[in-house]
Amino acid sequence: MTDHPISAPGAGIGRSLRVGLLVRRMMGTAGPVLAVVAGLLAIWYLAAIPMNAAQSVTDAERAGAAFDVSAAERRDMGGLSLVALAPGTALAGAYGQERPRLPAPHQVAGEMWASTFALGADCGPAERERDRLELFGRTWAVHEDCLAPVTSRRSLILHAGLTLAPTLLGFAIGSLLGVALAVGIVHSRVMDLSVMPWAIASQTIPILAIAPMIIVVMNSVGIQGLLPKAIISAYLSFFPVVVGMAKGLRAPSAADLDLMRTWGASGARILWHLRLPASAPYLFASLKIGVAAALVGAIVAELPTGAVRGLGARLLAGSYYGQTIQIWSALFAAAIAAALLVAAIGGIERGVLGRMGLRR
Amino acid sequence: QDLDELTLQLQWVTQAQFAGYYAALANGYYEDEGLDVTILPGGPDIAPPQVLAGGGADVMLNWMPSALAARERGVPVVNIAQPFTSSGLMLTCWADTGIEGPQDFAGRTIGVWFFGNEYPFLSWMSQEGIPTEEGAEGGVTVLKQGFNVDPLLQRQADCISTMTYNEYNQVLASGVAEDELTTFLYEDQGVATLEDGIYTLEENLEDPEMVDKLARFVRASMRGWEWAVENPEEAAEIIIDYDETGAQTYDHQLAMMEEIAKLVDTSQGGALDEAAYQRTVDTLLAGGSDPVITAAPEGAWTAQVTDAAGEM
Amino acid sequence: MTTISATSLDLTFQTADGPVHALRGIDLTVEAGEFVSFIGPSGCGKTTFLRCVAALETPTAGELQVQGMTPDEARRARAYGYVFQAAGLYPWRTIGRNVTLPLEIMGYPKAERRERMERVLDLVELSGFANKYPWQLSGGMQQRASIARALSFDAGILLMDEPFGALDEIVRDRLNEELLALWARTGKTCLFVTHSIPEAVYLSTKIVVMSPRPGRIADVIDSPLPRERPLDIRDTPEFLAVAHRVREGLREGMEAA
Amino acid sequence: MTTISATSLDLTFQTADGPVHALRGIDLTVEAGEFVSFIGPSGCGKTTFLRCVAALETPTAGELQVQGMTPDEARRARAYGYVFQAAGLYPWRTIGRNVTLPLEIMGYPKAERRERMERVLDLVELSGFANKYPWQLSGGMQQRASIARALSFDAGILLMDEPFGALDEIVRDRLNEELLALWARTGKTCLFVTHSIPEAVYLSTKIVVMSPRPGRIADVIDSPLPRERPLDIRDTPEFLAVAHRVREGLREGMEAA
Amino acid sequence: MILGVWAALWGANVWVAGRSFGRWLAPVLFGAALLILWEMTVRLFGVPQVILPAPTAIGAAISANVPTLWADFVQTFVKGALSGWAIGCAAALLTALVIDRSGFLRRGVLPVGNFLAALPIVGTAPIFVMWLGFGWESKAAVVVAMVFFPVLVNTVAGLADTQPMQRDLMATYGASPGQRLRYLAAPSALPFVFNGLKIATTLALIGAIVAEFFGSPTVGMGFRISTEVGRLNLPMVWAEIAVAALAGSAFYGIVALIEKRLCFWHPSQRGGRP
Ligand SMILES: Nc1ncnc2c1ncn2[C@@H]1O[C@H](COP(=O)(O)OP(=O)(O)OP(=O)(O)O)[C@@H](O)[C@H]1O
Ligand SMILES: Nc1ncnc2c1ncn2[C@@H]1O[C@H](COP(=O)(O)OP(=O)(O)OP(=O)(O)O)[C@@H](O)[C@H]1O
Ligand SMILES: Cc1ncc(C[n+]2csc(CCO)c2C)c(N)n1
Ligand SMILES: [Mg+2]
Ligand SMILES: [Mg+2]
Repeated sequence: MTDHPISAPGAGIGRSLRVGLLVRRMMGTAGPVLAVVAGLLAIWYLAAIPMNAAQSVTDAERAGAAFDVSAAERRDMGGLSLVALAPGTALAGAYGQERPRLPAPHQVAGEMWASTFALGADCGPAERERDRLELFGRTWAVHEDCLAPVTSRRSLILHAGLTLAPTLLGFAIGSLLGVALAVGIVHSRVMDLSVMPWAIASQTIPILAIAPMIIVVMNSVGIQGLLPKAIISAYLSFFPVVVGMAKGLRAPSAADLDLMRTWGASGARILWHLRLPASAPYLFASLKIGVAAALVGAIVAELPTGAVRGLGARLLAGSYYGQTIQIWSALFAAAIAAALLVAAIGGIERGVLGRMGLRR
Repeated sequence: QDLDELTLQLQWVTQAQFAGYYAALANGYYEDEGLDVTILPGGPDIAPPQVLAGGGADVMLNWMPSALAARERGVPVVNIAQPFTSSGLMLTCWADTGIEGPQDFAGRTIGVWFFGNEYPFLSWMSQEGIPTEEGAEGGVTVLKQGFNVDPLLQRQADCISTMTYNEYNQVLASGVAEDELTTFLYEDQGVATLEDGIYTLEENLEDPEMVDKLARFVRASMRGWEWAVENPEEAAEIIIDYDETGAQTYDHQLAMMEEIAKLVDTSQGGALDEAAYQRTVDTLLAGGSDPVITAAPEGAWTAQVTDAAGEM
Repeated sequence: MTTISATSLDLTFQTADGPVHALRGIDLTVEAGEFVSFIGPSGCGKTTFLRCVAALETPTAGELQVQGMTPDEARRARAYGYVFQAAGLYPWRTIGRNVTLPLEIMGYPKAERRERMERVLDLVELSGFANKYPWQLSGGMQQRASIARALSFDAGILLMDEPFGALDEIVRDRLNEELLALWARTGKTCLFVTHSIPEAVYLSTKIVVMSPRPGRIADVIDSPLPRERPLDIRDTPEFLAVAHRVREGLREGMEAA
Repeated sequence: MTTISATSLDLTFQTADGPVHALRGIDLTVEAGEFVSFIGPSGCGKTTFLRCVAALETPTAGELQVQGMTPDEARRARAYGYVFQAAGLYPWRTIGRNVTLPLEIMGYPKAERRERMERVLDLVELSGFANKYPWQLSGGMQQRASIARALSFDAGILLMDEPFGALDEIVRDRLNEELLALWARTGKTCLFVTHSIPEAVYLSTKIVVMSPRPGRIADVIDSPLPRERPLDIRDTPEFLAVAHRVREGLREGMEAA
Repeated sequence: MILGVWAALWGANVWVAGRSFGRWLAPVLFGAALLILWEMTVRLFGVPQVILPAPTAIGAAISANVPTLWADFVQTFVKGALSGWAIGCAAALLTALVIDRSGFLRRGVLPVGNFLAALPIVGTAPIFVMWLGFGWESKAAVVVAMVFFPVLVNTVAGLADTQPMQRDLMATYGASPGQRLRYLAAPSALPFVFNGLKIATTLALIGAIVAEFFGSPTVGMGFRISTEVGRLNLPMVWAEIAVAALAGSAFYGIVALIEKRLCFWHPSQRGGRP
């Protein structure tokens, strides 16, 4: 190669600069996010001690330990005073309970791992068990149902996948409806004046209250299965799209619109050649909100449909039996699914805007 | 051959409470009767009478107070069979609160299921003369209980509603000893009402073909119950197989099946005991100033279907 | 041949604070092939007049004819190319596709669109940039692209509202030279709004000096300069004389208002 | 007395595409009370130099002293009034309260704020507009308000970055006259960036011609014009001579780059 | 027939929208049209009341149950939603101020915040009921959790939305960080903050109502809805829904009105002139 000494002034600056920029960009978000997550985890672990103290003390008492304060009196004590009363017991019992008030992060992570890869603590009759596995300080039964991970009923991936179908269908319906309404609002003053207030009002109606009625009404006209759930999820996702798109379709300046008119362009042409492209950034911003809303809608819709599969059903099932760890893991699975959906939209956004030349 | 389709709406999620129906399905009893039965699980946001009225199901399971109230609301549901002859409903209290009888309820916090399941409690309280309105003198504070036993375990309530076969077992399973608890079985308090019965809409009974279908359904279901009561382990396994949430555990379902067996009477082919019906109606009508139903219902049950089932 | 003729044109905007007399009693005739500059203080109605010609505003009184038609007929006959102060290119289209956009809207066949695009980009010396995006070009190049867009369809009339207002003096000088050459080559009728006296004098065959409140014409100056104009014509006495007359017209208009 | 002295000032921006040499080897001295214009093509570092003086950028090499202090000390001693090309008024404050904003920040008592506000608004001929919001004023009026804001506190140094770039020629002429009068009255040291050769020559006692890539000083011209300058001084031979020298300096700088 | 009525009402609406009073009359007329169509559909097709009650039946339920509706409104809206909204928004604003001081925190908190904001309410509500009991406190907590992140994200974006020139001006004035916040960042963040606050209003009411499905005292809009659905008293259910929609829209409207007063200077509030 060249015989410039590596110590020559400026040598290597180009590369180290580029590497430096890259590192800085990575550090730019990864570092802070990790720090914040670490902080939250620390708070979480600390909070688990007083939150679970009552159960820790009760468990210890049932195991034979004696306390100066009776159970009836303890009922009115806060978590912190219980910790003060029996710090050792509170600490020892904080992270290993079956049904903690606040499960520790590693318990939730363990449950997520187990239910993603379909291990189950006692998931069937003893004679059907094939094997036992020691993991996270707990014994997991590997049920024959559980051997094919993703298709097992305990698999969070299966449940998330089943929630995803109505989410995506509802999101598609909601986005199309939102875009259509926004186009109407932008082109017709009547639509603008009459639809917008009612769109806002529609979002103040508690969806959980009318969801059963939607289901029953659709049922009575013979529609079942995916569609009712998708409708509920569309109900939640159309609103952000309407608002964002109405803003986006109005983004072109008066000058841009005038120019179109000097060319004698029709309303449809203006929509196609000017308003729609100009609204793309707004559209994607609202699609990201809309897809998260659609997921929430699909989860909510699992209550009144009597759904037995899906993240919402899983959340409820955890709730029926006070399985807090299971609730938390389903909760995080839902948040992860939402994050993935948003990231997917973000990816499409980067691609589309990049191709449109809107991303610099 | 062609099977007749029939849809059954349960009033709660898949569990051993409904073992008879799942057993009939799994063992092919419905098919033997020429039926293709779909079982719809229930849940906290599902009102079976509404599903029936909306045409989402042909038959439903429901507690009689809820069904009679729905009838008053204009949904003409009719009891066609009553496999459960005893009530499994009870109130479970912490023993250390000192509650020994209804006389100690004043000033206490009590968790109750609503959604049409509050009627037995309300009529009990009104018979005891204990007000249940917010802030009433000498009354109880009523909470709308969620779907689990947390309010008791977290000591947010002194007593909560439990079923002998489900929630009570959950309390015990969480490490509480039986002697830490005081329980009041509604049967013992003389305020028991009929629980899981089979209902359909009045109009179905006018159609002989439909009546025949229902009779075959009841017969197969009772056959399922007979089998489930005799084979609790296998029944629990069937439940586990049909539970798609993956949340049920075998041990819990087995325990539930054993308790359920005590409530079911298969000897009468599911026929409703008129005396039990009358006791339920009386209890509901006795609700003081605010009775659950305002008048004795007419035609709220029929022996037509169970009779037809018996003849075949 | 008379391309544009305005007779006692009035335009009053009704606003919340009362009526604004944007144009009052405008009389003006523009012959085919002329280069007419409009100059005057802010708010004197230059833009409004151009917009009336392009049928983007409707006069409240008076007569306005464009190529013997009403402005709206002329608009539908696609008689205008309009260039704004800001280039107003669509960032999601390449330069080439920006230029073909009006052709697409007007339904020209694909092959012809391509051919015309190449021709006009060549005209403004931007051939080779057809596949670049607007933001990859400097401000001056963007402005030239926007002129190319206005030239792409055969509008006989080019309306330009301060097209070079945002550019620096050096770029502006060059674009002025180019614009003049273009005008000479195509023979279009140009209406040009500017704030710069030298620019107006350098470019025009006719300079319309306007004054505000209400917007009216203070002076119409027919330029004695030859059609052939090198940049240093700006140091000649004839040039300075015209510039002086424009400045005087402006000052009087200001004082009268 | 020397107000600003720069010695072999360098400023290099590190960007993703590699380093940009915005300033290279700048040597310049400005005496108290001078009016110095900076002129040069886009990107030659005029703004960057002003920002260095105002301690908004830090030079990567060289020496910069302001009133015997570092720029940052001078900033904290509130030595600067800065006027940007866009008026940059806060839309949520009235004109009056925009003008008093720096005074509020610097802790002037209320009565004095009011009095100063009235005085400077008078100076820029905006008395009577104190209670209007910025968007209710024309661009020229907004720019004057922004100058009033920079004058409201007694900063010895006025830094102006193309303050009149967006205005029309007539308003610009008037503001030029006013600025000159103001400068004469207050005796401030002014650093003024412009793209217009006549403006630079008309206003300055010293003209700094810059050239780009890397940004450096091509020429420093001490103006032979008297301090008293009526507008038509622009038609005198001395004026034209200076303007010619500036234009030459610009052209050479362009060609060298 | 239904289509005919629809067309007639739409025509009236078109006429109204062109008038000056159209701004408020058009939405009212549109709503009236929806109600009339609803009533007609229910009557013509004989929809059972337990599936969809007619608007007249709902109106009757409202007028017959004013005290109950009022008690539920106070419990859910005033105690649950409003207090939760206020606490959540205040906390989010304060957090945003803290975060804004440090680019490190800003980059760290926002992604985590977006993640946590995606936790579905049907999962969080039971947890809060378990932690904070059956009273309004747990409902307020659910609302706090729902509104916190939208307001936080908007406020942080708003605080960062100052123009470089405006920041530079503050530097040349030698302004302290506090002054910079007070005179520059806070006012220019206001339109963003209101964006968040408006989103939060609709979330607050929904959150408070839905949380009551997971345990409540025997009063409250969510309690009433879930109980009366079980009792098949659908007119009462819809009466509560109507109150919820009315209260929610009014809440939104009030916040929008305050925004109009405080952000009069923002282009979006004065018709786009720059
Ligand atoms: N849509 C409108 N509504 C109300 N008044 C208007 C409207 N458009 C323009 N005006 C007013 O009409 C007058 C003329 O405006 P116009 O834009 O034609 O001026 P101009 O000469 O182009 O000024 P500039 O040099 O600032 O561009 C001004 O007083 C302006 O405020
Ligand atoms: N923050 C920055 N980061 C990187 N490069 C910069 C930055 N600021 C300015 N530059 C570069 O420094 C050079 C000088 O910029 P500067 O703004 O000083 O030019 P200017 O003379 O003011 O130009 P103009 O007349 O266009 O305002 C330019 O090439 C510019 O791109
Ligand atoms: C919303 C709702 N809450 C409570 C019940 C009452 N209930 C009837 S059967 C059963 C199962 C017992 O394990 C329960 C809880 C219900 N049906 N729906
Ligand atoms: Mg104009
Ligand atoms: Mg600059």
